Amino acid sequence: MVKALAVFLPLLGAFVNAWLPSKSPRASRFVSYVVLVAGLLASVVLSIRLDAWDLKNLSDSVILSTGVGAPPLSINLEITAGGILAAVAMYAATIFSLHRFARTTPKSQPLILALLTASLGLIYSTDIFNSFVFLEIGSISTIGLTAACKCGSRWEAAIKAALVSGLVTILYLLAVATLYRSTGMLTLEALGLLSGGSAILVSILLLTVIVTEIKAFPLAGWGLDFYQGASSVVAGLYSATWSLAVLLWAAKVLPLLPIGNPIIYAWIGAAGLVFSQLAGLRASSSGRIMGYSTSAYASLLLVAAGTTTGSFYTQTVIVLMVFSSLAKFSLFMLGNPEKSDKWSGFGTIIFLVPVLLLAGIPPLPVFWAKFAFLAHLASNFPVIFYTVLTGLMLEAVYLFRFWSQRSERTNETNPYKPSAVSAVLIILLAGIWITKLSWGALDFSGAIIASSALRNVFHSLFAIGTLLCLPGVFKRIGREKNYWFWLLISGAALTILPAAGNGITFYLLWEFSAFAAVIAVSKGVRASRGTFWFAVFASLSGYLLLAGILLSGGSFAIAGLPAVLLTLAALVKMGQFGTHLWNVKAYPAAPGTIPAFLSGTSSKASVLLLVAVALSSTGGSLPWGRVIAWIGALTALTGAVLAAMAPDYKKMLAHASVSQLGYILMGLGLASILGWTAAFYHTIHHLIFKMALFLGAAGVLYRTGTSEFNNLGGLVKKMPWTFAFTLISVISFASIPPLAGFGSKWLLYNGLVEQGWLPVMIVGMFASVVAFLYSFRLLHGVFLGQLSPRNAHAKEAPLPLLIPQAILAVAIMVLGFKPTLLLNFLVPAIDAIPGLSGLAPIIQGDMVLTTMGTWNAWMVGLMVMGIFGFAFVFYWISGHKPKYVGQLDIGFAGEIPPSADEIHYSNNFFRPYKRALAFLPNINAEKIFSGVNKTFGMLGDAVRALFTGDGRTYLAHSLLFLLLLFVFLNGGM
Amino acid sequence: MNAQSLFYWSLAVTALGLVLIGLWGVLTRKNILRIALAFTLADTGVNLILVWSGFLPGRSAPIVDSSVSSMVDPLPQALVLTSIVIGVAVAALFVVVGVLAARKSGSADVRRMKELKW
Amino acid sequence: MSNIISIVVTIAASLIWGLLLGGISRTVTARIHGRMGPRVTQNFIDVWKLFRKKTSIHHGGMFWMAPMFRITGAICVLLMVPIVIGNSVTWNMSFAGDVFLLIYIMFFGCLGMALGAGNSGHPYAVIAVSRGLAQMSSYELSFSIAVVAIAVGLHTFRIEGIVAAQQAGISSWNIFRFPFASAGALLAFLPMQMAYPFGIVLAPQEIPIGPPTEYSSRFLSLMFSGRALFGVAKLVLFVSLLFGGASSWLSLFVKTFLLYMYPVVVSSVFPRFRTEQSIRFLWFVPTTLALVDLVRVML
Amino acid sequence: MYCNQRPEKPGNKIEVFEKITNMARANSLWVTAYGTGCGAIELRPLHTSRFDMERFGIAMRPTPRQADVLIISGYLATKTLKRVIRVYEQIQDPKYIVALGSCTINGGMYFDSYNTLNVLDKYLPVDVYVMGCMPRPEAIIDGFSLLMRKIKDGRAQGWKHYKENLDYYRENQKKIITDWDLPDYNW
Amino acid sequence: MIRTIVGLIIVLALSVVVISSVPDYSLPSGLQGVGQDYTERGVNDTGSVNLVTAVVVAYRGLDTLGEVVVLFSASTAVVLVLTLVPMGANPTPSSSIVAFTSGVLPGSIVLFGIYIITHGHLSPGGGFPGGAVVASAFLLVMLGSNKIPGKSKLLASIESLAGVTFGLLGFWGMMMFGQFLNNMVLPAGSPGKLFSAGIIPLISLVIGAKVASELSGVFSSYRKAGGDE
Repeated sequence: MVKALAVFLPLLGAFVNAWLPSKSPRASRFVSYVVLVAGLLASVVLSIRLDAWDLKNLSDSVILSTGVGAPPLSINLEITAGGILAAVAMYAATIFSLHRFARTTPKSQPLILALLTASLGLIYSTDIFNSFVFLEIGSISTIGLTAACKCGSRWEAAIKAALVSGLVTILYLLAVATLYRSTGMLTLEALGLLSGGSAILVSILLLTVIVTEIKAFPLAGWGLDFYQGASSVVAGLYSATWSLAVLLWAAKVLPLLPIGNPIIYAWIGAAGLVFSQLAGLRASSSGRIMGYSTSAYASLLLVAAGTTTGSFYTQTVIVLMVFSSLAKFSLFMLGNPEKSDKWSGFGTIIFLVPVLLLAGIPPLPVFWAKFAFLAHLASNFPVIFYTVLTGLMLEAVYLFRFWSQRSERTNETNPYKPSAVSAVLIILLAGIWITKLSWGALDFSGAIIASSALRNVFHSLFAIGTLLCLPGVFKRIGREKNYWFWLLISGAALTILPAAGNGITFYLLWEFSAFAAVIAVSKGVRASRGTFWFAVFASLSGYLLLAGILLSGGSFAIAGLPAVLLTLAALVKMGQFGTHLWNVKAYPAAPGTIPAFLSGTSSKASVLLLVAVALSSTGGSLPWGRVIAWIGALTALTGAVLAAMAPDYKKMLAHASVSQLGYILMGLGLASILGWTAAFYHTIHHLIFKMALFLGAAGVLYRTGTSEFNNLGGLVKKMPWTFAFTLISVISFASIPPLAGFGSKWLLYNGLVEQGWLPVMIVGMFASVVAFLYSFRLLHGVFLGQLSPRNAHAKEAPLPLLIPQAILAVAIMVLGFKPTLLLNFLVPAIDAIPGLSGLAPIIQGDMVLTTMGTWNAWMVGLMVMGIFGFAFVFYWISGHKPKYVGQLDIGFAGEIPPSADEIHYSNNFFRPYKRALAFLPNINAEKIFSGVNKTFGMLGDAVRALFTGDGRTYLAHSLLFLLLLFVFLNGGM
Repeated sequence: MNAQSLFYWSLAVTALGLVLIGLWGVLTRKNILRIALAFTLADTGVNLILVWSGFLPGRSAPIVDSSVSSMVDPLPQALVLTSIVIGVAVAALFVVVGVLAARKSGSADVRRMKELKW
Repeated sequence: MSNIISIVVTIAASLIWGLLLGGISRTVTARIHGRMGPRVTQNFIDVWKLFRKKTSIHHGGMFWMAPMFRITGAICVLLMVPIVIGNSVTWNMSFAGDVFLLIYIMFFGCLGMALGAGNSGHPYAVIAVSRGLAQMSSYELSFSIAVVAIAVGLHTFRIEGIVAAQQAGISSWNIFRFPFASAGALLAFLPMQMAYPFGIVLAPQEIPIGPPTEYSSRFLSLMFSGRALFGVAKLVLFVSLLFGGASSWLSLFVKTFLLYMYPVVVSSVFPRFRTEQSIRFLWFVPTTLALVDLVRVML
Repeated sequence: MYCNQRPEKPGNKIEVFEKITNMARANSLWVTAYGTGCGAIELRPLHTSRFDMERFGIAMRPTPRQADVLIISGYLATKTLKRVIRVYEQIQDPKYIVALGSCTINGGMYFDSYNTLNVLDKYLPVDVYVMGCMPRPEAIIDGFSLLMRKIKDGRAQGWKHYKENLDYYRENQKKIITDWDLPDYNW
Repeated sequence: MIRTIVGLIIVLALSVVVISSVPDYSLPSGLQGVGQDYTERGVNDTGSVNLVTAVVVAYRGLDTLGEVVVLFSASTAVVLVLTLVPMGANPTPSSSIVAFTSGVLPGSIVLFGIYIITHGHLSPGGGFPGGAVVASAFLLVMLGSNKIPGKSKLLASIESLAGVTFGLLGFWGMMMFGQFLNNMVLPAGSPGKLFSAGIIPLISLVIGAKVASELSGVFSSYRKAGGDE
């Protein structure tokens, strides 16, 4: 009885509703709610009875038999565990969308309920003609709803859906007739009895119908137009019910088609995925983007049908399709393509969850399915794996662009949309639930970095880095939103990261941290472009990481392709050589202390990854260490030059950060003990000084509201402490001896010379000299020179920002004067790694010795401080006291300077340098990436030229697809 | 191939011909109402094929009053019954939507319903 | 204790020698111009006068500290180089570091100076710093390549080691063993001494005297001393690196004097490069020269 | 923006090394390179090998901050006075003014001009006047040697006088400069 | 022109596809698969003499329910869409012949329709044809009348009631036999009698009512919308 209730209650509701609306829309809505809630309850009861919620045996089913007798005479509905999960989602989505329909088209209730009935029937149906009936109910309800809900292009959307539905009817009925005439049965199993010509005919007919209905690539045109044209509420309901049902039905039918080798599905799917996502890059309307995303998932379904079987197939398909549909539902409920809706920060986040889900970011449910699925592909179908991964990456790009463009309208009132919020909550809950189910796959033993000392270094780095960013989180300016939560999440994930014991754990924590950081960045003012670039590159590195992990079977082992992919992932995350674009875009956009976190702490995750790769591939040496060292060196150089030219404080720091990370790469690439010591030393040192610098920048930004050099300057009087800490950091990263930075350079150069990598070293040295240019620019542009009257009100940075800087500055001093404190710990730990070449530095008291050089930081420190102190004290106590004169009181040819702004030299600061560089071709990353973008755009344009917007063309596509299939199958069989 | 067989297969070819003409109309006509007509035509053809799939020359309707062996297959007829009604329903809706879409775009020409593109 | 005395003596002697060299160079330049020129002791007089001026101004803390930075950097470089071979007391602090430390500690003073100039709020000072840093980053390239080539060629980064390797007669001097690297380093020596044609930094005609344009009185005096000390430190360093070091005080004075005259003479006969010309020259000519030896060393 | 302290009155501290220092001062006269009037052209030959003022330790400094001597080279227009005051006050103590030509003494040929100052002493404390219209380089060198003698003897106290009588000088200056927009004190 | 040619090519290719996949051109020897089973067991299982009705209503009752829903959705959609759009208000007055005929004929048409519906399990016919016939009577009335008919409350009630009854009948079978739309909740009776064949007559009636009301609804909506503008 419960079975019947779960399936047919909406139908009864629809009939009852047909009688009610004209009298009282309230009553009809009430009836709908009652019916839907009852149906939902029945479904939940059934799902519990089927034990569906642990996702193990999703093919388990109960039979709801109808009519008289048993199949093939009568029709059975097979309520599978997977189906019932989908049904729960459908019920939920329908319930949540009702109120929006009630507001716009109150009389549409029967159609909604009919659509739900059709969806339920379709996923349960086991009879091929019965499926047809449900297909038709669905099509008609969809067309009706589309035409009835007020929206600009509804007629066109409806007409296209109707055209396709007409063609599908004809093809489907042809298939039914052929099937019946050949086998005398209409159950789905009968498909297996077909043979010869009729098998081919039925297969190509049904396959065409399926590909058309699920909107997979070559036949997706009508779906795109439909999603674009239909009103958002209809499209949302459609994607959560009907579209989902069709997908699941296709998943049921596809393996049964007598088509020989099902790998053809996978090829159609994989190729379609790439092509449609290429076209998707060019989509601008949000509805259309959802259409492309649907197409992507349809293609994924095809791939899954072609490459997997059994319960794994069911599980993959159910999780992928159900949650992507829910995500689309909530996006549609939020993102009305017609009205430019207004969002608050809250809305932005709510909006992000579905996007993340569609992009397959952990721990949202789709991630788990995608991960297992891709792992399967990687080990069995490598070519398809790459194709699919490419497609998914492209999808991520436009999804994030979509999100950033939507969230650009961040402001004002009432983002609260119960339907979407509820769906998002459901997704999140489901994420928690599925994560709990998959918890066993995680491993926190720290196996990927065998050395516990190094692990502890990273643990403490991440923890300390995060903690130091925390005090300042409430010092936000203007319209920056609260980001502390995401900072905390990201930091927590990072802190656990070194403990990851296998690939999936590592990937999970990595993505977790990355996307929590993406959200945090999005809290900034006008952060959308920065966030977009960050998200794109984060997901690029995520996908590379994923590919590497999957190809190496979950570990980080062995050289060759996986290791290269993993290395690339780390390089992208570091922003090395070309990919620095995201650093430069994201840091200036990010609010408050987030840049400090990203640059200081988060970037060390990629160091961790490199270390892990090196340790598990050859016990210490990275694949192509020389190449990596070169990448590091060249990045260090170009980063430094770009930093010197940067017009913005934070942008400069971003370039500088990329440049400094290059040294770590040089050290790691060396694969010698000295190199690794240098790399670790610099990792720690980079964290310290870069955080201090960015926290200082946060303070400056907080007090002045700007980070452009043109508007800054002269702040030393207003913010002496910030200046002092920044000065210490700058001296340190310019590697001027008494402070910490020199140590890393010294170790690195010794290592490089020891291995004979002199050219790398020369480039590195040059980069460190160029670093002076920007280090001075940084201090002068912000703190020295003339104080603009604009910033006359500025005060010392608030304590929450200042105290962490003080701690870091002290750390720099301590590390600078007594580097042996750290080296005594690092050197033995690194010495213990088996695969590293070269000799360890010898530490005698304060003296560090290598084969060629010596360094006694303590003595140098004493000397510098002694002499400086002597000169200082001597000048302080002897002679007359200098008189302080104001900033405009300068020797200006007898004139009075017109204004502070006019005589503050900061624009185009290193012009001579730029002129000297003029002989170089003017290449920059932005141009390259816009070139890439353009190329992809052209490809996308070429692909989407297929979708002419003419309904009949889409029909022709379907028929041509059918013919091609025929040719292919006849040729192939 | 005897006469009965010829009759049997010519029925099929006729039905298929209807379907093909319908499809051709769908692909080539511009007027939305003609497309609707073409669909109806193809639909009719498909229905005929359905009936044909259970048809045996020389047998009677499946109403039990004489011997079992001389009946045609009842199932396709049942299917066709359903299919016809569905066809009617779809056609009814198609025409309504088509007419309204034509009113919206000012012409019944499907080529002008290309607002949704890219 | 002897060490501390040596340090004090070294500083004092270098200061005197540096100022004297400055005076001599002014006289030499004047003679080249056909003038009498000032007294040889003119620089002492100037420094003393400046030190004894009755008032001075400052523009802030960094302005205040810049001359101290400057002189600290100079003295540190000085103390890091062994002065006289065979007399290890005069090696001062050179045990504490190697050529890398030297290369980097040379920036200490420059950065301090640049910051002081920045803090003075004078646009011309900052323009000069911009030019100076741009030029410095260029000559440091060839200089460090040369140093690395020499150090790697001699298998040590320690200055003592480098000096010790040159004790087998004149032919063992690095200027002969590494002629290209030495040429590169000597070309880099010109901009290091701000000699023409690389004198864009202190362009008195367009940007009054460059970075120290706001400095006066005691600060300027300290700065002058710092520059003199730094000059001597660089001379000693170059002598140690290229010219076999100094086996006695006398040979130190002779060698540094001769070396000092080289930029002075070059300077008085050349016009000035524009910044970008100078940068490009330094990038291409001395760097290429130094690279030749580096490649030789690598092979 | 500007210094707003009144200049401290120079105290009567007993200065050690004062005599030696005065010698040094006399032999290291750094001149602000600021030509205020037509006489500036006569300064240029001083650099040349014929006159070579560097042999006296006299050097040109491009910025008043580092200079000791301000040369008022000839007539001083009312407009220029503003700049001259500023340059002078930016020179650090002890500082000296050498005034060239008749114009600075009594106005010379511009005695009745509407825009030339007649008696420079009313506005700035002049240590040495050099006569002539214009004085030749030899005369200027003579003036400088007079100044050097005065300094050696500790008699070149114009800067002290200026500080002690600042109000008097300001009053006179403000009479000429009607649109006084200088900071009152700048050092 | 290109479109025409491409269309032709596609269509011809399609015909080749279909024809080439026919295995042989012989006559089927007899009924196969479920067709045979229906003819053998139909009367026993359902008590309906008309096997088509047996299949439609009993064996594949779910299809029929679905079909009813299709019709229902279509009519709801049409009504909904047409009421949302402002339409012409003046239907052309019908000619006197139509007006006269529409006053005379509907009664007998309805009667005929009801006959077809109620004898669905005995003779050719059933809910769909009968419902359509009844609807044609309404159409005639509508054509004859000059008024614009609203969607009457009666029609809506019939439509809704019939649908609900159909569903409830299904649930009844579910309750009694655990099989949705089971035919045997009512006694099968003796084949050939009017009151036989379980719930088949009842469902036929429901379907007839439903079809008649839905079609009438669609007609009336059309009529409303179809006037001159």
